[in-house]
Amino acid sequence: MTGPKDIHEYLGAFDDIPGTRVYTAARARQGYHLNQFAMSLMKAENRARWLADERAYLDEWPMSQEQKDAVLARDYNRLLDLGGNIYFLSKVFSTDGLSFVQAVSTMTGMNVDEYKAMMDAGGRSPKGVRSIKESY
Amino acid sequence: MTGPKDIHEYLGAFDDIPGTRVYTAARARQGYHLNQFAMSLMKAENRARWLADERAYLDEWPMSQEQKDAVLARDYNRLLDLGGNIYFLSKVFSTDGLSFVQAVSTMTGMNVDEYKAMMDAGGRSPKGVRSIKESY
Amino acid sequence: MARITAGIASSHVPLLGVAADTGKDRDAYFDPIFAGYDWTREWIAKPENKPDVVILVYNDHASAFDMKIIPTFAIGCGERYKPADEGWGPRQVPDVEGHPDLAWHIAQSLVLDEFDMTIINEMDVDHGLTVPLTMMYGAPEAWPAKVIPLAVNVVTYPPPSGNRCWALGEAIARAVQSYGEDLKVHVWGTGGMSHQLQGQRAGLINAEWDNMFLDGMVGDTQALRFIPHIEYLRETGSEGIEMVMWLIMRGALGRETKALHRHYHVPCSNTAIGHIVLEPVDGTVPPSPTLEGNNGAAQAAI
Amino acid sequence: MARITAGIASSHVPLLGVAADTGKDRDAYFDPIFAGYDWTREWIAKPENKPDVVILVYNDHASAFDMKIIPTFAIGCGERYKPADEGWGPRQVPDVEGHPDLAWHIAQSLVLDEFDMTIINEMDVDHGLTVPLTMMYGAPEAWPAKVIPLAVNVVTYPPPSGNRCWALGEAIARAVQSYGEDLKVHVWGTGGMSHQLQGQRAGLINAEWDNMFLDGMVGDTQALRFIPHIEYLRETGSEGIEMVMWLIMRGALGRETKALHRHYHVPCSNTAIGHIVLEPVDGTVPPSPTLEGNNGAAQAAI
Ligand SMILES: [Fe+3]
Ligand SMILES: [Fe+3]
Repeated sequence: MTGPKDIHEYLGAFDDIPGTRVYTAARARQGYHLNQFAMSLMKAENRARWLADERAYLDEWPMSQEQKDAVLARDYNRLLDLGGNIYFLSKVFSTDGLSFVQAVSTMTGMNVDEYKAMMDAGGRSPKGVRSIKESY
Repeated sequence: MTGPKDIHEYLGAFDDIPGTRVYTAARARQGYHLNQFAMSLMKAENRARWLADERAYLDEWPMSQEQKDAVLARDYNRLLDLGGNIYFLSKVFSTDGLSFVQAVSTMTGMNVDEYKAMMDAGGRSPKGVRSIKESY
Repeated sequence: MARITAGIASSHVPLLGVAADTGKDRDAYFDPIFAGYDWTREWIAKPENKPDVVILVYNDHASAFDMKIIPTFAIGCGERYKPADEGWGPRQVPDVEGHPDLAWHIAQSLVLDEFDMTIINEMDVDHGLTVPLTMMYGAPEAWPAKVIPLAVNVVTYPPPSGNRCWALGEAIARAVQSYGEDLKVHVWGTGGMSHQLQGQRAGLINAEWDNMFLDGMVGDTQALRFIPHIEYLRETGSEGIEMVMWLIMRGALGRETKALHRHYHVPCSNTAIGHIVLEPVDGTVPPSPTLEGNNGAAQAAI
Repeated sequence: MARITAGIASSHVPLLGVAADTGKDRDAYFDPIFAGYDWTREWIAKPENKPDVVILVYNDHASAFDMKIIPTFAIGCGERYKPADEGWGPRQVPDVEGHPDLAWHIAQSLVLDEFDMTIINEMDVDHGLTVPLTMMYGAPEAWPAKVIPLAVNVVTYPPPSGNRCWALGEAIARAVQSYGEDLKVHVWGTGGMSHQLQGQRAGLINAEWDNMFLDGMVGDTQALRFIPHIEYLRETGSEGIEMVMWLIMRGALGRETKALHRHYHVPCSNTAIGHIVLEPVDGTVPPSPTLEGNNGAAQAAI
């Protein structure tokens, strides 16, 4: 076994992890304005404007239509696919009054009670979800 | 001859250069607000306010009285002693419409024509101004 | 002479701040977590253990830094830092007082030592920095130690390698040792342990791996410094990568450590809580290979 | 595969921008300066020499960065950059177009290679970056190459060591070589040569030392990488330290270089103008000792 020789090999391995999007440059570029929009919700005055008219607020940002729709739908898996990063997106769900557990559970296909029960029982086991190719 | 073993030795050597203030942390800390004030003059609206009432503009900054007086007097050597950095201070003399040669010459004890003549003749020789202690 | 007297690692889950700030820290859910810090709170209150300054290694979670600027290693040299508004108003905790003199000394030393530091003079600090203070100190009027924030990028890939983090710790130790004033300095590494906050695999916890990592913090092994990023990702979830920040702390403690206290609990929100208090047994770190001018080749060339 | 085909060094005195922008570049004062760039303008216009991308190493002069944040090495990964207003309105020159794809590739590679980069996505660029473009290209409608800005702190002490700068150049060369698209890449090092803009010693010029430095850029010697900061300060004035940025360019050209063109003139404003065009003779750079996971110890530990 040899390690990655350059950034291509290094990054290539990330696609082999099930149900996980690593926030690489490619994602950071795709999601640039999406994440900057989310970041803007750290300011109380922006949160007020956003809550008053979400669509109008989104239209101030050079985001794709897909990104805007996914934000309005709070479809976090889709937002990850479109370049969102969870720490940036957290400003959106915090503004909604959701906790990390509530928001994160929406990405897993479980409801929040099932998700909480899994966490209380020790969390999701890494068994079988470490690698797609080698399924271990 | 051995090199500096740590930051103290490294910095200590800087005091041995005649007529020169190296912009170290100590100076950066002392001159923090002085330099930030100067930086603010990069914006056209700030330049206008500054030109309208220099003293009032300075009083918006948490600078020492000495620093403010030296700015008003355009005493650049004094400003260097008080933690100013020349690239920040350049915003002040640019706003005055002075070139680097005009402003820099004021620190040398020469008038601008003498200074220009020195530069045209090849500049100031390093001979004898490399080191205070070893005067070479 | 300033001395590194201890290293502390701790998770920094934002929910712990919420629990402490709303008086829920001893309810059925949170008590098993906070109880694991009781030992540390008592220990750190004793005059002989109390640090004058904490070098607090953490990561900013899209609070002080947005996508416009992403420093790999940023050291806070400012006078003070306010708690950040992370979307629900700033935490009602004391401002964090800096130690600009030591911070600048370390920053300057690290650059001479060929670490490409970003110097920060003004920023707000988020839960990554304030939650560990709460865990160690509770809710005092003012934080009992001055703090030098050391923010590490672990959000945008690639973060620094484990080896680079460990080496940064070693360089921090050299810098602290060359500071004249007699100060007790702690280095805290925060974040982790296993957690994944995103995607279908969210909620991943790997208690076995986490405990292997806790084991690796103790003694004279340096195995942890060579773990590649992909292993953190596969084994500990996408946010488990925060543990590289613990290696800065570990590197700063030198050749050999002893564990004074250890605590592990699952879950807190989506995360495995890990906490360890370490003491240097042998604080030796390698000499700088790189200090400006401090080598034969440099001198021969002059 | 992308290739580094040439390295260019040049002073970046703001007055050169003023002269070019106001049509004074061929008057008695400026002609001897600009005439030294005629060779380069002709050479770089030829299709075989024209770079697709320029990695432009420069320093910000209190324009994009104030004292709040001071990155040692910042790499611009953005789409485009506007000329900064440095106190007399922005220069009326074209916007600078970036190459985000190559820039991010280099940034990511450098972090893996244990350089602690700061990534910048939005900033304005000052005379340090736009004056060299003017010197090489004149006044076109749009700059003929894409530009990756690489901003180095040489204002607040300590700047990076000469050795660190050279090593960064070597790592840039490795990164460029691992980029898939067939691109011709230049690395430009800017700033210098001897000048001092402050204090009673202002106006210092050391033509002998500057020419020693120009000599050292050529061939296979690495003597320049070991010059300590104090020597730049004593010999070349307080702002001569900008020359460490030339070492990034030199390091990126590999084991051995050949000079195609060389120009030196005193004065321009307070400064000695130096300019050299280099071609790699043997572009070999050492392999990365540090690439994440790319060593036996790392693999043994997994
Ligand atoms: Fe965190
Ligand atoms: Fe410059």
